[in-house]
Amino acid sequence: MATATMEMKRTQMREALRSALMEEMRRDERVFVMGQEVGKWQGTHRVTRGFYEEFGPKRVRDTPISEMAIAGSAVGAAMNGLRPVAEIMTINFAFLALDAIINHAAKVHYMFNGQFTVPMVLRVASGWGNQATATHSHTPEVIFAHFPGLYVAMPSNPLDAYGMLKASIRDDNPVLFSESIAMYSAIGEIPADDPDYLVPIGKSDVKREGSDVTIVGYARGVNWALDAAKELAKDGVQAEVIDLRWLRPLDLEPVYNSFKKTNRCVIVEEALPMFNVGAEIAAKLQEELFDYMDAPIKRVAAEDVPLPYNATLELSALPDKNKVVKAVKEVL
Amino acid sequence: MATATMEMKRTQMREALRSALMEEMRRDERVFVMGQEVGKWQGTHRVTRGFYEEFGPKRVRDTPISEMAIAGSAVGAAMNGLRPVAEIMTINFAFLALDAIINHAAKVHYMFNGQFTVPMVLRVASGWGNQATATHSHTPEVIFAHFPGLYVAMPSNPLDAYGMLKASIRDDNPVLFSESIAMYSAIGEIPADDPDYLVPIGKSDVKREGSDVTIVGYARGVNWALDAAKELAKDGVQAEVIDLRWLRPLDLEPVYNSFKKTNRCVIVEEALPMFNVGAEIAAKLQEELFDYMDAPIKRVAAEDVPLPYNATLELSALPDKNKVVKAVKEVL
Amino acid sequence: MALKKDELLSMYHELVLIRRFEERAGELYASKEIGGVYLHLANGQEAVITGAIHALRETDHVITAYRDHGHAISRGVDPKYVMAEMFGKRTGTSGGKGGSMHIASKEHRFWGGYAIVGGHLPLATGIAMASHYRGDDEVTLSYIGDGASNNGYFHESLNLSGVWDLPVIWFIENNFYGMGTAVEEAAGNPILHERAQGYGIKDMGRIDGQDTLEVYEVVQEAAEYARENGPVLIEAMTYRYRGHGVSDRLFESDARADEMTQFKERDPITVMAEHIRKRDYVDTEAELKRIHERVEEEVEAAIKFARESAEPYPDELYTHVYV
Amino acid sequence: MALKKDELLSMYHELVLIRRFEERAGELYASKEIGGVYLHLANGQEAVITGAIHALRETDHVITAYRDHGHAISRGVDPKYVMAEMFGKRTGTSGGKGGSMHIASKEHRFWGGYAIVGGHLPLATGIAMASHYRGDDEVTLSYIGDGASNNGYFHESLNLSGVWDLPVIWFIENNFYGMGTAVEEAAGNPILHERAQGYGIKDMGRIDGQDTLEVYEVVQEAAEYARENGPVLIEAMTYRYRGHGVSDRLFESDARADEMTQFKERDPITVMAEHIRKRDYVDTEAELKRIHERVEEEVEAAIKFARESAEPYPDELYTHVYV
Ligand SMILES: Cc1ncc(C[n+]2csc(CCOP(=O)(O)OP(=O)(O)O)c2C)c(N)n1
Ligand SMILES: Cc1ncc(C[n+]2csc(CCOP(=O)(O)OP(=O)(O)O)c2C)c(N)n1
Ligand SMILES: [Mg+2]
Ligand SMILES: [Mg+2]
Repeated sequence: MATATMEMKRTQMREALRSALMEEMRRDERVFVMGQEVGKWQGTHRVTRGFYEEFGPKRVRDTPISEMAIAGSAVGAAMNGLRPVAEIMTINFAFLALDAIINHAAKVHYMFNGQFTVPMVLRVASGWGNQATATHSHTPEVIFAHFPGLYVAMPSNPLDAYGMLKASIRDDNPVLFSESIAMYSAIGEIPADDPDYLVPIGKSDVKREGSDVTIVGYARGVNWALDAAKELAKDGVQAEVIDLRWLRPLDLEPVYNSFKKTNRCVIVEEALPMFNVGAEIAAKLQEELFDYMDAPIKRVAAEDVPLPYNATLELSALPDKNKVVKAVKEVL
Repeated sequence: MATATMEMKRTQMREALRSALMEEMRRDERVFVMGQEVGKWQGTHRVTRGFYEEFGPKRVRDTPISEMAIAGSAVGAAMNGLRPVAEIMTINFAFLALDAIINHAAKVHYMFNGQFTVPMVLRVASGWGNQATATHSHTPEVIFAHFPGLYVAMPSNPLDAYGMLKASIRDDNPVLFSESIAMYSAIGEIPADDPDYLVPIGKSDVKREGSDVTIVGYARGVNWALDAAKELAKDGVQAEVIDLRWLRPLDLEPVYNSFKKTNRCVIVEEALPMFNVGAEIAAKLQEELFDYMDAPIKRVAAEDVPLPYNATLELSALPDKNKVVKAVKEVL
Repeated sequence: MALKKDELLSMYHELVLIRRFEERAGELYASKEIGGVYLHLANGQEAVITGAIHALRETDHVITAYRDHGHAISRGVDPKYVMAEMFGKRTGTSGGKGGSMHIASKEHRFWGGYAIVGGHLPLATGIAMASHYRGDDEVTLSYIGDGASNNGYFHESLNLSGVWDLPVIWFIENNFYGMGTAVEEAAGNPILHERAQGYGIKDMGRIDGQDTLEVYEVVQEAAEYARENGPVLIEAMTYRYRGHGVSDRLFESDARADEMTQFKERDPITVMAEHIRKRDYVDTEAELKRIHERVEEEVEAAIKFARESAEPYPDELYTHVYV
Repeated sequence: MALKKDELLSMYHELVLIRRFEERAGELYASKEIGGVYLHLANGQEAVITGAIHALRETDHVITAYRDHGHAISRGVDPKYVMAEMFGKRTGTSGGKGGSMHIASKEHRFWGGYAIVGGHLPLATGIAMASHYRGDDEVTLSYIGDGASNNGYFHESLNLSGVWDLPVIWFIENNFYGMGTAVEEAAGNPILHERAQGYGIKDMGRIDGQDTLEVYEVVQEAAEYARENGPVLIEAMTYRYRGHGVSDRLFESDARADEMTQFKERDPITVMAEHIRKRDYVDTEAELKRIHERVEEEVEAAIKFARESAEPYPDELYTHVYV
């Protein structure tokens, strides 16, 4: 955790990720990156800017447009002693790697009774909101989180991104590490000089305290939640905002603790509205804390459509602060 | 619907599917099957037994082990006027076709503003319980159902299988048609002579009436639910059993109607326990019918592990009648 | 079969039209009239579009990736509908829902641009399979990026077409790069047409993708072959003058600058003009000039149409999810 | 470098051991001591296992698909642990969790059997990449089914190994069929090794997969090449005597029966015995006989071990999901 005394520096999310990855590569010779355009091109999202120059082609490996082989060869390299940080340019293309991720990355450790470990991180850029259209606009992490054997990370700010990526690289389990495209330029603070700053795997986080309603989010959802909380505060409603940070392991303790206090909950996420993360949380809450429920739990998510190109149509399908405020008002 | 006067014949689920498919191929020249071992080998699960002999290699097309191309070329053939019924041998291998299914089958109609339609059915054998081990034991339909543009069918008995497959073939939307491997030999009745018997797309079905508790299931889950209901009846508990039949379109009306009466619900499914179908149903129920809830809604599903080979371990991870009975007793 | 004058001029017109259409689109993207994160221009690659598509019949089929404006125009789609799509308007080819990467026109048998690299290749196999199934005398022309040729879709789709002897022309647009990655860094063997052999597909080798007429002739031969016998593979060498997408910088290096100079000397429009000049028509220069003028008007008319067209209705968000 | 007598006899022993081990496994499946839906036997294909694996060093790596018992045994895993795995016992190579399709032994650098067709191919690329990265002088031998060669994984994995010049031996076990589908119905070009060229991989052609010594020699050469230069592809022609899985019927046809007869005449065990007999050792017949006797004992001991081993503890359901 960032303590009050720690010296901090302001930075963009992409730079926080870049620092985390760069420091881990300096620390551990076994860590390397691979993926499309990660090297000479400096990374599609500039997260690996300067890596090729510093670490050279051995540790910064450009690949063909071969998602199955990127994910699958990362599994093999991890089994054989390296610690790959593989990049799939956007999570949409990770559909092509689903088998390698679910049947191999997530299962090799179990299937062979612990003989092999798969210490790999698969970085993916995720989300939508800039007319990227239907095939390029998914936030589908829930389908990966459905399966045991994999961790799924979804940071909502530079500090968490920094500590979560480091923790993921140092962990011996495979991690799908999802980075919100819309938030790459988000500003925040990270430790100026603490290369061992880690966010514990599977710990969600209270991002704002409040006693009237619990708003649960992850990644971009957290920002909509915080914006909504500010708005609600004007009306005297104090929302507690909880950032899941990891979809696996899913840590609902802070959500339960909050709900015991607020008895009301809204979940907000960028994903599609059916069979999403919010469904699991609502199902769990009503099961575990039935007696604390003062109102139905509401979900705010995208509309149930493929995403269109037209900007106005597209935005109308995206969750936002106002939709969160509205949902909160319905449960108050 | 099967009416009381209709003449019926007893048959296995695989034969019901076989009859449906065969009749549709006889009816419509544009319908053809493609997939691994569907032809000369007579179908891995014998659903296409005799097809190669009756329809020949033009309409019964064996393919290489190329799941991406099977799904993707079915999309192309459907766009260009045919009505492919493509088979992916088991749903586990459909992970390799996820991109073709989600980014193309499900989106082409939307993305091009309705210019193209994709009247294809992708048949997949699903589920586990016979030591097929981790990579071959998924019931992951929920991840496909997450995405709009696709229908997802999961029959629980021969009659529904018959009518649902016909309806899927005749519909102009892409359908992922999931057949439970464990139920291929299940016995039931289908119309002896009604080739136009259809189960409406997106209609769930009350499989047993009762007023004490609602048990919701799909595919194999329905059978565990019905078995549990019988057991519960011995103790005087009358369970209403609802078969979703389709995960998309998801029809919750009968569930809501039942819940208004019973005020208690258990959902049972073969899938993994997190981010599953039950989560969506529980989330919807508490949201729509909060005032009717007399107890938390419970879910019964598989354990949160990859499936092991050892038979005893494997069975211990599978839902069964007893687990359903236990869950019902907890909510009564 | 030598091309007639009007055919040559019409090809020339099309090359210039596609060039200007896309140059203007780039400007409109810069000025934010065209939105979004993706706009992929084919400046420099017009010959592989025009040459190949003109070699087809109206009943044939065309499919490609996201760099698709020119293909639509070549196939006969009025540029104004393409421009309107990029503006996200109701009048666009996809009603404003598809955007630049998803231009299609069913009536022109142009099955669209597709944004998942390699994702359209099995669709091409399926489209050709349907023609074959019906016994129609149609071929499917499927473009393939050099980068796309390293994707699993390529392997499975080409192989299946070989197994089923389908009437497909697999046409690799080798523009030397997939984003910033050079062909030889992405393919174990950078001579991509040599992959044909592994699939039992007729290998038609490498051709000059800057010369519209060479492309035209080879694709004509390919179409004849494919109609009768099954799939062929062609690798056309070409070059894109701009970044991968308009918002991407060009990858800078001396080697790259040399390549660019070399290819610009053989610009598709220049090469085509030379072909026409060689014919010694009386009024060549005037005709060519008129074409350039006409193109300016056409492109501006398309922009005007796009600008003045209406946005989709809000509830169109929900239409066409299902039939 | 001619093999010594004890090496030849040890190979012979291994061929017989794998054969008998699997024959007995088939019987135990029939009598339901081995459970489940999947048991894939390699009867008839032993030469491609023993010949190739013996050509490697202890520090080299081996990976294959689900037809994997022989590969584990050849790599030095005690058959009793393999048998115990098929019985689903705690003492099995995967503690009873993996089953027949997922035999592996890290200490023997046998990375396992894998049940998703083609799924292990990128793992092989990655394993080889790690050796290469460290500068270790190790090669990875990756088996590939003929059927698997039509999957996208094949394309992407072989190509990537070509791009990165990795020390991999890609070894196609062409047994003429994937389940019931003949190679020529699944591959546009049924001569599978010709795909090497498309990836810039050294093509070592087709070899006789019934002759352990031929396989041995070619793989030795391949290993030497791969260690220095990068990937090679070999296509070994072999045949399986049984159904795809033991519960599958054999696909019946006259052509099939002819193939079978032809291949049984060149059974790996017979061919190896002939090699040994040609050497004119004094006591050949007695030695071979002793080997067969020893194998019977070894296999029965393995079965006894498996039978008497304990089941996994119930809570092992939950171990090793995560580290
Ligand atoms: C499966 C997939 N992976 C990655 C991308 C990102 N991407 C878009 S275009 C492109 C390069 C494609 O290169 P090439 O096939 O040569 O076509 P070109 O852009 O040169 O026309 C990449 C990597 C994608 N859209 N789809
Ligand atoms: C991706 C995938 N598709 C289909 C299957 C089903 N399947 C298992 S083995 C097999 C045939 C493989 O044939 P080949 O590669 O020739 O290996 P062989 O069995 O002959 O050793 C098939 C289709 C699978 N396991 N994985
Ligand atoms: Mg290119
Ligand atoms: Mg085979």
